[in-house]
Amino acid sequence: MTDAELIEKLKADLGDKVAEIANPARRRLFLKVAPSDIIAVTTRLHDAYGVVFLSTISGVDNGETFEIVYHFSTPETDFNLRTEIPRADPHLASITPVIPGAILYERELQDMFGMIVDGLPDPRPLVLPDDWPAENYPLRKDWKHTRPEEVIPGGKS
Amino acid sequence: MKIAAFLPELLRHLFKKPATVDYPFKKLEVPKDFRGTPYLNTEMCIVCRACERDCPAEAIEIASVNEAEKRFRMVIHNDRCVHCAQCVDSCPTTPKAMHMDRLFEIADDDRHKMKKDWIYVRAVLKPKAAAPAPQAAGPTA
Amino acid sequence: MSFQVPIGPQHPALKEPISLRMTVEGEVITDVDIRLGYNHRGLEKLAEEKNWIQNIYLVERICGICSHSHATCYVQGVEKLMELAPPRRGLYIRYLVSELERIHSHLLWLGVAGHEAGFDSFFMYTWRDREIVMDLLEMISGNRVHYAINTLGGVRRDLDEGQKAKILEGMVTLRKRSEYYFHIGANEPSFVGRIAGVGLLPKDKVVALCAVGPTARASGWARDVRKEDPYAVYGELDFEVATADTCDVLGRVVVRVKELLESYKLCEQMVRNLPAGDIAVKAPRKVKPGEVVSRYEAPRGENIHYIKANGTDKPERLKVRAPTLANYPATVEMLRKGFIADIPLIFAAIDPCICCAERAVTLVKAGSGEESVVRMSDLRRQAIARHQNAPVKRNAVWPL
Amino acid sequence: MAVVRTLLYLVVYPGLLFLFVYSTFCEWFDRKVYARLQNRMGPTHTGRFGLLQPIADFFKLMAKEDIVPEASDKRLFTVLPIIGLAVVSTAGLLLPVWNFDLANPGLTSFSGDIIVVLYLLSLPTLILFLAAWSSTNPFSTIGGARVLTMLFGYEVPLFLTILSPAILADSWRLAEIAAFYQAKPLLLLTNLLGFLVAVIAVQAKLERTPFDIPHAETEIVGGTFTEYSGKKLALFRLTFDIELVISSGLLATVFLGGFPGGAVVGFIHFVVKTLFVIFLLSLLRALTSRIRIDQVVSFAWKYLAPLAVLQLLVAILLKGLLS
Amino acid sequence: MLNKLARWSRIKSPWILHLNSGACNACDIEIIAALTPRFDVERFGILLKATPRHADVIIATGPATRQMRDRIIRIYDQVPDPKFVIAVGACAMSGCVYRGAYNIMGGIDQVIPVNMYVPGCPARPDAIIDGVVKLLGKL
Repeated sequence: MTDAELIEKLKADLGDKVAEIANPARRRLFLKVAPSDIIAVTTRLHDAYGVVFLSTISGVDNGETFEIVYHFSTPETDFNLRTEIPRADPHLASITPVIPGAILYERELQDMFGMIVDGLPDPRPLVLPDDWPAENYPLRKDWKHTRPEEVIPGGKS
Repeated sequence: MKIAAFLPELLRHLFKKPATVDYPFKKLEVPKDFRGTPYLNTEMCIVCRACERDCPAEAIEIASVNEAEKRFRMVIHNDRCVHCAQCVDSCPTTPKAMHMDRLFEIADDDRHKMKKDWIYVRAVLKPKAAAPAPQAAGPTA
Repeated sequence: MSFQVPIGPQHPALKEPISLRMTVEGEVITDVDIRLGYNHRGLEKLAEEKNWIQNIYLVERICGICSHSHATCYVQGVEKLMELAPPRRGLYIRYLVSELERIHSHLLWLGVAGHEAGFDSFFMYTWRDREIVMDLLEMISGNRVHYAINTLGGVRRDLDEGQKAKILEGMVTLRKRSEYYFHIGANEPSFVGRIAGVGLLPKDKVVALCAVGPTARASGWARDVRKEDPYAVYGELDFEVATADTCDVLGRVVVRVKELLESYKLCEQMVRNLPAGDIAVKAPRKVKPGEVVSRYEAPRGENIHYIKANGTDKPERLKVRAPTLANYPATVEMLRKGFIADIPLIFAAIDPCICCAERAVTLVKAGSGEESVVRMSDLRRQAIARHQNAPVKRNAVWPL
Repeated sequence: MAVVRTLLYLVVYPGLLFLFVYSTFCEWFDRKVYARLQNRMGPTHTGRFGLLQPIADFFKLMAKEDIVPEASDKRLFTVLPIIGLAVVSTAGLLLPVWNFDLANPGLTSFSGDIIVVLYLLSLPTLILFLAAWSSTNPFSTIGGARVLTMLFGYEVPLFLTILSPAILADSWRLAEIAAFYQAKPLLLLTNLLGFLVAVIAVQAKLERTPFDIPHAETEIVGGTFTEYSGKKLALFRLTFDIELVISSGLLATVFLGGFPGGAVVGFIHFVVKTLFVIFLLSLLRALTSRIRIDQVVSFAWKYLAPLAVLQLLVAILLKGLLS
Repeated sequence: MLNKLARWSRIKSPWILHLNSGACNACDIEIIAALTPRFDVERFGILLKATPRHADVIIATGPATRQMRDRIIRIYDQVPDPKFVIAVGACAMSGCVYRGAYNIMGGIDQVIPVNMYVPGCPARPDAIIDGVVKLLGKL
C-alpha cells in the first residue's frame, strides 16, 4: 500500500478525528489529532492497521502549548501522531492501556515538561535526580540553567 | 554439546607468544591520520574565530590582549578537548592554521598544565605588516 | 521472607551507573525496580544551545559504543532538513563505518557476555580479536572509539586502496574467528547451561513492551530498520535479517553472531563497490524551519531522532530515543522469577547502553553494611521456603 | 633443643614461612598459566618474571587501612581470618613431605591423619561463611548462603574419592597410603577416575571458576569478601593460597604416589606434583564459565557423586581381587 | 625499611576500581580493553576489583552527574587509605561536551580529589597505562 492510498483509507476510516494528514517524505505520515481523541485513534490504529510498535514520544515546548508527537512504526509506514495541549492545563491521557511499552516515555514527559499524564500505572520520576527541586522542568523553553562556577584544584587560575 | 570445546585453542596458546604489546617499553604505532592534540600555527591565523565557534567542548578560547597591536591570545584547554578535529576542518586558511599532532600520552597531575596558550598578532594580508610576529610566537606554556 | 538487593549504580556487572533494586527470596528474584537518572546528563536541553555542527559531536558522545549510530542518525535527519544529497562515495564510507561499528559492538558484547558468565577466557579471546576491527576503525577515522567521521553533507575522510585491502583482509580473519566463537558458545556445556532458557521473553511480550533490536529478533520478531525502511545505501545491498525463536539469552547470542556474519558480508560489498567521486558537499549553517524523524538500526536496535528546526543555526528540539531505553520494560519482565546469578546475563543480553538510554539521566550500590540486616533465622526460613516452592525453569538442568 | 626444633618446625619449615613463600609462588604460577592460556603475559614486571607479584599484593594489603564496618560483628569479623590461616597451616603440617619416615611416626603423622586433613580443609569454608555472615552486607550474606549450599555439593564426592585409594591401600595414614602406591605404581591408574572427580571437587572447594559462585564478581560484587579490606583480606588471600597448596599436595599424596626419596628428592616430587595439580586446576578455570548455584548442587549429585561411588566400587572389587 | 617495603608493594600492586559516573561508555570500554591480551595491565600487577574495599586506585570516567555525586563520595570513602584517583577522559577532567548541562557537576575533581588526569576522548588504552605509570612514578 502506497502512502497516498493509506492516507485516503485513514481519512475515510477515522473521519473527523484526524484534523490533517501530512506526508512530508516517503514512509512518514504526520496525523494531527485532538488530545481527547488520542486513545481512540491509537486503539483504532493498533487494531486495524497493525500499529503495535511505539518508537518513542517526543514533547516540544511551543510557548503557549505543548506539542506531543507519538512515533509509531510498522514495517510499511511510520505514523506520527501529533497533538497539542495547553500549557496552562497540561493534562494528557495515557496510552499505556493500548501499548504497555509507552510507560517510560510518558514518565519522561512528566519529568521533563511537567505534563500530567492521567492513568499512568507508575507515575514516579524516571530520569531526574532525587534532589531535583520541584516545579523545575528542564525541557521547557523558559527554564534556564545557571552554570556553577568551576573550581580547578591546584591554586592558580 | 562437547565437553571442553575450548581445550585445543587454550593449549595451543599456552606455548605461543602472547598477543601482548609490552607497552611502555615498546610503543604501539598510531596510524598516520591519528587525531592527537590540536595546536596553532600562529603565522597563518587570521583570527576568524571559526574554530572557537565550532568547537563542541569550549576548548578553544580567543581573547584580545592588546587592541592597538592587534595581539591575541589563544588558549587550548586540553583537559576539555574531545579531539574531534572540527577546528581543523573549520579553519578557513590554506595551509591550515590549526593542526592536530599525534601526541596522546599527555597525562598529568595538574589540570593547569594542560592548557596551552599562544600569543599571536593578527596577520594582516599585506606581507610587510606580518614582520613583528616572531618574538611573540611559539607556545608559551 | 524476602529482602532487597541493590544492584548498581556502582556494580561490577554494570560498567555504567543504573540502579536495579531486586527483591529476592533466597536466590530467586521476585520483583525488580529500575531507577534511572544516574547517567542523566541533560543532553537534549544542551543540544538546543549548540549549533548544528557542534551537535554532531555532542550527539556522538551520547554513547561510546554506538557513537557512530547516533551521529549518523542525527546527520541523516539534518541532511534531510537541509535538503542536501551527500555524494555516493561519502555515503558508502559512512555506512561502511557503521557496519564496522556493529562488528566492534557485537564482538564486545560477546566478550562481555562471557565475562558476565565468568567465562574469562572467552572474553579475552573475543576482545583480542576485536582489536583487529578497532585498528581498522582507527585507520579509517583517526580515533579508536569516537570516529567523528560524519559531517553535514558527507564524511570527513577518504579511503585509499591500501586501506581497502586491509579492511578486506581483516574481514576474512574476523569471519573465521567469529565462526569459531560461535562453535565455542554453542558447545561449551557450562556456558550453554548458563544462557539457555534464561531470561525468557515470549513474542507477545516483545510486541506489547515495544522491545527492539536483537532482543526482539531473538524472540522471532524480525524487525530491522535497515530492511523495512532502507535508508541511504542499504536498499542496494544484499543482506538478511538474523532471527532466532528461542526467546532466551542463547537466542540473543545466536542473533548477534549471525548479524556479525551479515556485517562482514555487507562490509565486503561496500568496499568492493565503493563508487568514485567526492566524499562531501558543503552544508549551510542555518536550517529552514521543519521537522524530521530519522531512524537508524544501531547495534542494539532501532535508534530514533526527532529533530525540529526553527530557522536558526541551532535546533529547536532534538529528541533522542536510544534502543536501550526501549528495552527496559522488557528487561524487567525477563528478570522476574530469575535467579540472582542470572541478573548480569539477562541485563547484558539487551546489551545495555545506559548512557544512551539516559542521555542526559542510574541502580544503587549499597556498598557496605548500610543495607538491610538479615538474621540467621530469616535466612534459614528463606532457604526452606525456596526449596519448597522454587520455580521450575525450562532447560535449567545441567545439559551434559 | 627439641623446643627449638619444634619452633622451627612450626614457624620456618614446613610451617608458616615456608608455606607463605611456596603458596605465593603457587599463586604466581596459577596466575601466569591462566594468563598464558588466555594469550596474555600475566604478571611480568614485579621481580623476575613477576615472581614477587603475590608477595607485593600481600604486603600492600598489610600496609593498607583496615576498615571494620559499623554494622558488623566486630570480634568475629576480626578474629576469623587468623583462625582460618591457623587451620590451613595446621593441615599443612600433616602432609607426608616432611614426615615421610614410616617407622618413626611423630606428632604430625598418625593413623587417621587423612581424615584430619580433610576436616581441616573443610573448616575454611565454614570460616568463610561466618566471615560473610558477620559482615552483614547483603552481598556477603548471599555469598555466605552460597558457600554453605556449595559445601553440600562437593564435600561428599571429595570424601568418597579420597576414600577409595585409602581403602585400596588399607590405611588411614597419608604416609602409608603414599608408600603403598610407591610400591605398586600401576595401581595408581585404577584411581584415575577418582583423581578427575577429586580435581573438580577441589576446584569447588577452592571456589575458583566454574565454582566461584560465592564471590562471583558480576553477580554479588565481592560476595563473601565484600567488606574485607587491608590486613584481613591479605590473611584471607593467604589462607586460600595455602589451601590451594595443601589440597593439591593432598591430591598428589593420594592419587599421584606421594613424595618418595627422602627430604630432597621428596621435596622435588612435592613441587612437581603440586604444580601439576595446580596446572590442571588453572586449565579447568580457563576452560569453563561460572555455573549457577543450583547447577552446582545438581551437577555434584548427578555426576560427581555417582562417579565417586563407582570409583569406590572399583577400589573395593580390586581389593578383593588383590587379597 | 618497612616504609620502603610498603612503598614498593604499593607501586607494584595497584588494584583498581572502575567508577563510572555518567560516562558515555567509550572510556569504559577502553579501560576494559586495557585488561585484554593486547595491553594486559596484569603485567604490572594491576587487577580490576569489584568492591571499593579492595581497591587502591579509583579509575573514574565520565562527568559527575548530580544524582551520582553522593554515590561517588560514598564510594571514595569506602576505599581504604592510601587511595588515589585517576580521571580518565575529557569528561572526567572537565565535563567536555557536557559542560553547562543542568545535570552535570563538571569533572570528577569537583566532587573528589584527583591525583592524575588522563586526557583523550576516549583515552587510548596506552594513554591510560601511561597515566597509571606516571601516577605510580609519583609515589
